[in-house]
Amino acid sequence: MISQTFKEAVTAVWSMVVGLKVTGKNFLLPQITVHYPRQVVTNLDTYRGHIELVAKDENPFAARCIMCGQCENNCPSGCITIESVTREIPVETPKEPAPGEEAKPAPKPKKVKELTQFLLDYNLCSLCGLCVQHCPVDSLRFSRDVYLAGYSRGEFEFELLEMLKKRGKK
Amino acid sequence: MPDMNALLAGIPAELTRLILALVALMVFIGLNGLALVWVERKVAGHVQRRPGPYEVGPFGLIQPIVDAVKLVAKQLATPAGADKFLYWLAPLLSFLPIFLLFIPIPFSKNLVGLDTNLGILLILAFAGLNVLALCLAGWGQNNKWGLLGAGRAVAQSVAYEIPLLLAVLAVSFQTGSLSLTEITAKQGAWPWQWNIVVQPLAFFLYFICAVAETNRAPFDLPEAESELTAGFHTEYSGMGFGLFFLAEYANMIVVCSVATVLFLGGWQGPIEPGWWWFLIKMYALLVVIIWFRWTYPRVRFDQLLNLNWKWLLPLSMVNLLATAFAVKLFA
Amino acid sequence: MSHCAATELTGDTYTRRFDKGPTGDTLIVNMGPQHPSTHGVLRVIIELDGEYILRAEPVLGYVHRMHEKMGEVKSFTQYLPNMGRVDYLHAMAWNWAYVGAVEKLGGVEVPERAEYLRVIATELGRISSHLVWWGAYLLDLGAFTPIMYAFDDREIILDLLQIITGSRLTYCYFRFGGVIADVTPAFVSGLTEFLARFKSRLPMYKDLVTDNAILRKRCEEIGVIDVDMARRYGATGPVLRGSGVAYDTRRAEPYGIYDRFDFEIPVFPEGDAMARYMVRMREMEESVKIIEQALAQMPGGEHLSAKAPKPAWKPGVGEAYFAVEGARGKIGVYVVSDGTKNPYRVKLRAPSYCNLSLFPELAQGVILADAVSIMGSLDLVIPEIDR
Amino acid sequence: MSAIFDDFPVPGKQVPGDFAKTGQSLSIFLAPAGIVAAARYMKDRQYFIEDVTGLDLAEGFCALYHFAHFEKPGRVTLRVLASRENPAIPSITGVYQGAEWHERETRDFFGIIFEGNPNDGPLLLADEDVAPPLLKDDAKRAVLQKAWPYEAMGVNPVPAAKPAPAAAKPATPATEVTK
Repeated sequence: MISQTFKEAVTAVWSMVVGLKVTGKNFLLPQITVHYPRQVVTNLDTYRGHIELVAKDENPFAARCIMCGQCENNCPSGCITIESVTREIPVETPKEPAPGEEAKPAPKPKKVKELTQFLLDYNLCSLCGLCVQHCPVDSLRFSRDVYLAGYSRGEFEFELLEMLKKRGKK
Repeated sequence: MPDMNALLAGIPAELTRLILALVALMVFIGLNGLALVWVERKVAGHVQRRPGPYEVGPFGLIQPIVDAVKLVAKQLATPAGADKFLYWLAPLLSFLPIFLLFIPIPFSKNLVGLDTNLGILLILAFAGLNVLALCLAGWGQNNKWGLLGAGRAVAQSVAYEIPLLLAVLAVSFQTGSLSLTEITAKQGAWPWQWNIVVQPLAFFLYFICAVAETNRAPFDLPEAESELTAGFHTEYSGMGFGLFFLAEYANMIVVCSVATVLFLGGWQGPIEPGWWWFLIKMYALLVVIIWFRWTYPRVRFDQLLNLNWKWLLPLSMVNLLATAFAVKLFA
Repeated sequence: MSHCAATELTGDTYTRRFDKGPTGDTLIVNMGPQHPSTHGVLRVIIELDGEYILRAEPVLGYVHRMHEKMGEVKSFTQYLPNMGRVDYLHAMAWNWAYVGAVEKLGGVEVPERAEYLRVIATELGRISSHLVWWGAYLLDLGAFTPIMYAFDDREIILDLLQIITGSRLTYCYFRFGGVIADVTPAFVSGLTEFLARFKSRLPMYKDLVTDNAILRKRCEEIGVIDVDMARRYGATGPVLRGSGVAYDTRRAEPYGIYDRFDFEIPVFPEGDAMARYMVRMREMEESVKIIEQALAQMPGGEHLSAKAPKPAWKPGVGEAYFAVEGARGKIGVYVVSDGTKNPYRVKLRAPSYCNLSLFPELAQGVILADAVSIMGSLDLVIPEIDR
Repeated sequence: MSAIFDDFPVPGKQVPGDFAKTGQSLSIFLAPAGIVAAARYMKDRQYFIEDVTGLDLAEGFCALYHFAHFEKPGRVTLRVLASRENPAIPSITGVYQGAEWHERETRDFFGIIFEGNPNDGPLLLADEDVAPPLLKDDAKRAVLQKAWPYEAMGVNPVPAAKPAPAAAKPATPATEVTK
């Protein structure tokens, strides 16, 4: 009985020494943390950030979006708002869209729907990816913007079309 | 200024020395407390494969000072319903006796505040005040967790003081003195001349009890944050908390200093004896205590007391008896 | 009378309802909603006699989001992202439970490859969930370092899952009729590397923690649950398997392709916190085994069925109950459809909800520190409890 | 797998289900008054409680009790119907203590009163008087037969069999309970 007790005590003390050995060994191993401002993570190829519009192959300033509303309707959080105008264009010259611009009713009724605004309220987004999945023309994709930070909610209300144009200029 | 000189001459040299020692000790405790905070965080960091503090100053050395400034600058908030007097008395009572604990410790051959032949007794006596501080803190803050923490602190400290005392007593038996200077002097420079070789069990017991006395993990039950949120200092913020914090580190330094003197030959060391040996040994022990904290889970309260009454106390008794016999037989 | 007046002033209705009047020298404390060991906003009202617990009553609802109502106002597809947020530690299992229920309801076929992908993702999630539990449990017991080591490993899992799901915590990976993305070569090589590394990490965990005398003292014979108690409260998962019942939904109600894998159901008969601990540690090894087999067997093909339902899909009238084995136990989703595009009713059976419900009985008469240990050993995820 | 309980102690209709299709191998429709005896029967057969939940249907409130077994496969569902006017069902907490929370939750969500539940406080919802959130609009309520391919719960022998046309609101079970 007593020898058993002492044996247990010795095992117990030994287990503590083993614990110290483990932490001691780890003490000597190199650090594994990423020191954020100096180092950044690199595995962002598949990161799903906020969505962004994909430009047409031929025009980096225009989105592929056909304004079908799939993303807007399927968004569980209701964070996407698409605004578009229907314009009639007599000649096929791609024109910069201007909000509120209302073309005069032309005799030749070739109507073209044009995206004026693609609003994303990123505050509400739950990053499910349903919009990207169901976009029929692959006009949406995820950004790789992992270090996104701001001081107010307003900074996360994105106008994706504007962002697309900014990207196009670069 | 002849008047002044006369006045100074009237002061006994012993008192001057004591006051000087107290001032020096204040600086020593302050600096070592800060250094220890840094060491603790660095050790914790590296054990967990993180860098620890590294932003403020080289290797984060300025970090503890910045933290101290932050703590000092904070508002002193008293919780509603607290006993204001006791509430603020507690951190002071926890911190102030610490200075007295260092006075009889010989840091070097002549570097000792007051060489009294009852040095170890003085330390043990004043170390007991810390319990009172924790008790008052727990009671005064009108917080249920605090009260539980205080209860634990008292039971724990009272229990662990006994084997601690007995372990120390064994060394005193062996050297025949209670004076720390003398105990140091009786040990040699090399490790095999230290008391730890003669009294390994006493050292083991002393060290466990010391960890428990200073409420360090795995015996940090009075503050056990996963059970009692923060235990006895739940409501303390700012420098009230800061003083408890500093007192904990200062207490660690005290117990490690005493261990150094009693078991590890104090300031004696190979090649060139001096205070640096003392500091090296002391810090080695401190690092071990810190290492404990970042390795072990916390024991349960009844297990803590069981360990004390069923293991440490009998063992220290046996050790003491054996020492007494050995001293009687061989000395 | 004066006592009642005093309690009327202090505490809220829960405390007042809990406080049954003068009971002598006892202390009523609120453990939580903000308490280090309740892992989130769980509140437990405790009546203490010294450090002994006389009564305990959990107060829930601090992170209640009414997921079940959200299910009724959203379409079947739109409800998917909610599933990543019920239990954020094993989001994959909830994904599967809901998707599985709806697939059962609508008779949706899942491609072979997608089944394998589901298994891999879910088992990775199980490992990562157990790792977090392991670290957090030791945090409860006062050891700070294990959680860092656990997170070191979990980080790799999150990196891997990020490759296939794009997110790191609240996955929305499953779709009706498959999964959203296929694995990449980087994922496969990373996974193989991780499995090898993880197998070498487990002995370290054992040395550091499992064998530690203090941990054993804190876990052994603490919070013993017997089979009858598990039955009365509906405890499942490691809590049940720690009581000696080899009940695992993967085997009891085989779903997906789990019947193709060779794995053990770890069972420990002691019923105490240590048994639950050991079950989870062993389950991680078993999950590794399952992932290895799944990787080896995975066929080619599509990851999302070409006939996968469109967003406005209506599964038709009916009901379905689908259960999967989550890291915490049996996750059940009961879906009723009245033929519209929104579910008529979605009931989420959260395993930690049932596991926590036995806590009041378990905590009676134990010391406060043990209550913390018991609560930790139940592996609670508060958002799952509150839903 | 969908064996019927031969010695089921309370009158009720047992409908075997297709486990592969609905996840329910047996549904037992019974009157609220019989639920405690039924639960005790399940307990004696060593079934464990999975959950208790509710449904707001045109006929009234349906409470569902899901049971499963540690050794046997399948899931047994007890279904009782309470009227909207007096939504009272006896509590089974005396048999399955774990049902306490499920019942409280169901009361929070639907307003079904489980008589005999030891704790009458809300569980998940705030302590205010909020309308039960899972109640449906009158227009949206599903009719039992339409929603389920089973016979209506009106087959319950206890409430004097109303073969439940859609509008029928079986008030009888409620009166049964209050007795």
